[in-house]
Amino acid sequence: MTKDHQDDTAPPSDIELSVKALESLLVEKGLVDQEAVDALLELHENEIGPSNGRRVVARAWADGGFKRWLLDDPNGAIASMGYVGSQGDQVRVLENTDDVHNLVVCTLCSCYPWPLLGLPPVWYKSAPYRAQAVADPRGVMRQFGSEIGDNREVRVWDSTSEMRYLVLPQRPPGAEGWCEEELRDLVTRNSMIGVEEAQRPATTQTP
Amino acid sequence: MTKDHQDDTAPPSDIELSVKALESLLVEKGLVDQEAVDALLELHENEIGPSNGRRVVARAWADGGFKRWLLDDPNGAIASMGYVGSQGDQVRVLENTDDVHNLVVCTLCSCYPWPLLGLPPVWYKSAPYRAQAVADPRGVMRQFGSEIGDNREVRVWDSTSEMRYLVLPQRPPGAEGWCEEELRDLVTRNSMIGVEEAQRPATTQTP
Amino acid sequence: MNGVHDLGGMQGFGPVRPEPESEEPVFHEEWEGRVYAMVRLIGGLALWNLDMVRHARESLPPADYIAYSYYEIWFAALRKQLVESGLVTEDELRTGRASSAVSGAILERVMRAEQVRAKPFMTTSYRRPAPGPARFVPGDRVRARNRHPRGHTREPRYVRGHVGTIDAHYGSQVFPDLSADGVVEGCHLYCVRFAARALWGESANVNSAVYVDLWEDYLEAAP
Amino acid sequence: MNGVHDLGGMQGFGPVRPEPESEEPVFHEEWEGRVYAMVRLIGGLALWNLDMVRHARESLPPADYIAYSYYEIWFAALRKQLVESGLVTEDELRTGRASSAVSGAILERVMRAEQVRAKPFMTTSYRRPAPGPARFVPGDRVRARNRHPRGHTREPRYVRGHVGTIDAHYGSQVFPDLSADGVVEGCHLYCVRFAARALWGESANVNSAVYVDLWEDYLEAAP
Repeated sequence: MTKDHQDDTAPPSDIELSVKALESLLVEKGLVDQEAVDALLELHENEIGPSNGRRVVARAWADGGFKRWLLDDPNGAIASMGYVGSQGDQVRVLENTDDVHNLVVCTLCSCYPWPLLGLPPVWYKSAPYRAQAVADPRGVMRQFGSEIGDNREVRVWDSTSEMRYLVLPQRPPGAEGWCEEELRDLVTRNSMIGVEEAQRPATTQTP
Repeated sequence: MTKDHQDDTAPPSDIELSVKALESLLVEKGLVDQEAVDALLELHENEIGPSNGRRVVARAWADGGFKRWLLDDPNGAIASMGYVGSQGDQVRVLENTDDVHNLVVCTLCSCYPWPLLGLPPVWYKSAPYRAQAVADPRGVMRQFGSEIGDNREVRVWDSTSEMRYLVLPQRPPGAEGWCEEELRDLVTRNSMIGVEEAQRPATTQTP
Repeated sequence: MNGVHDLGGMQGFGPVRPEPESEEPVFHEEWEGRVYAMVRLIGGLALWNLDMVRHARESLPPADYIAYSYYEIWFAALRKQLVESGLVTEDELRTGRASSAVSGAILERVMRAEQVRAKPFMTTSYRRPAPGPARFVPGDRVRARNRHPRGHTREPRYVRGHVGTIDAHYGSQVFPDLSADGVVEGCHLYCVRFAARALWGESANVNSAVYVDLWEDYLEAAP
Repeated sequence: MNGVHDLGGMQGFGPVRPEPESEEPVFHEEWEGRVYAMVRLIGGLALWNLDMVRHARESLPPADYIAYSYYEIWFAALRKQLVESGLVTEDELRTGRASSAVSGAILERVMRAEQVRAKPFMTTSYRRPAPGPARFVPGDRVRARNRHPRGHTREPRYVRGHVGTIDAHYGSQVFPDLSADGVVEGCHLYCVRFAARALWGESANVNSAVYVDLWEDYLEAAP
């Protein structure tokens, strides 16, 4: 599933040929605009991604008022930062605390808050994660190097509807006095899915 | 799954080569006796099969005393005809009546009363049958051309243990006065699994 | 449908294999991006809805669904939907050459680069008027009904028959079971909390819970 | 384990495709017969039991289990068991040439043609002494426990959590969940009748029932 990019000199695979053939056909029939394809891919390569989510989390860490707004009215708070759209029109933010850790999965397909996090990683869409996350979340997190003690409740959120879930990780210790922009670097995509905690300052570049 | 026999001139498939290679290896290591392989296959091609089950059913149809014995003490009654062995050491016979129709499946693998019916047919071991039989037995039977009215209870027996199930189909009308040997021709393997009723005299060769 | 896509609680698929987050590309192969873009742009024609797309994917042959990578599933379902909707003929798929015309009404909806740039995501809302008052309020005990519909459903097998507690009422959303057949109706949507032990038995961690979004038609009051 | 082998109630696998009974050969390909014979003869060495064989098959990679034909599953599991038991090395499998010796104790048990002809089936009995008195009698209402063991089990997913009635007590048989790990112990075995509607909900035919053989450890008393 996660093969490396092919050597440029290697012959194209069957699926590559089939995909190219279908794209040509759809363009020829006028159903797909080649420029729109390129524009969409360009957006995903360069602009869309977890950075929107990172900004939301960092602001909540930095600003207690925004955090309360985000938890009480996530759609309003997120829209105030300019992020809306596909499958993100209804978002619920799940706050990690000393007592509760949250983890998001979509057992039936791959639902995910695209406007905030971009496209989901391969492992999130894979059978092993979808199968195990609801039955053994602590076991799944161990595969990411995360250990959640038995005294902390683990809540798994199965995205079966058009509601989209974003985990608000705990602000790590050691970043006291950091500003919002600095805090963003501690917010990993994985911590907003819930398979990891946010990074600690020691493990990232000093801002 | 049910490919035709390969053309004798066609090159062997990968699986054919792999199987041949393993057989040679096991013979070379002394773990498998080539003559024992041939003997076992010869038995299956020529001697083992549903004829034992047919004889048991036909005798039950012809002889009310044997039928009662078969239902009350199936292992004793069947052993009296000389059939015992693998996965057949505990057999339960399920009598079809005007009120009850029985159907056998193994949802988890392919358990089947080998000594009475031989090896199971491909469809019995296939995912579609294993998936549907317990949830929609009437729908499964329709795929065999059998229609069971809603006023008749359908009992599905899932062979999850080493107990083995044999359906005793109803003796069809139109065979009054037939002797045991003649009756055997009306007993199909499928009727002893329960996906069909026994044949009616009109649809088989007149004995 | 009780399909192989309904993976919650399944075992034997091996470990999760995360790539380091910093090294993961948006698409691992160029063709994956092209498939993604085609699915998004053809989806923008609004000839089918999201539940129809999901059902097209989950009703691929089970051996294909399990063996295919993620975008292979998307690609196979797209081809199926293109043919079933009549947008593309089997013959065109085989030859790769267009031999039938598309209606002007559809061509008018084809998405252009500037539209994509302005709105990179669809902004479809799934809220719909409720058919009546909500039956449940947060705190109510409910049982996920033991249903086994042949068509599309968003009630995973692992919750069926089990008792949980209403955590939240999300208002009324499109009911997916009907939506996949083209009937778009609202139904009350709840988030239901299940204790892990209610779902998985005594061996589950006592301090875990699973929250699942379930429509009112999936639920019944529990004592 | 909750594996793809646990097929009861699954949907999307398409219709049953029966061959006419009179036309069906014992084996459709010669290699299928050879696989069958190897599995039977190697099985006769008694290095593993039936539950171990079943578990070896059901724990194949799910994509393989679903894509493989029946005897391909047998073949893949046999190769796995030969290597895991040490009877054959990975190297021998790859080269096809023997490079390690088999112990005399095992070679003494190799099945010969005359033994096969005399006893074409294994006559292993699965009865074992009961660990105690039976908890249930015919007519008792029981619930199939909601268990999700990672290892081998013969309690299909579709009965878990549901209430049925004891139809028969079959005595004490080898308990498969332990047997697959090599621990052979007896456990009371019952045949339990479930109304189709208890298992499949309101849409099931009211005049159908499913009988499942369940060990006492799979059951709890139901009110």
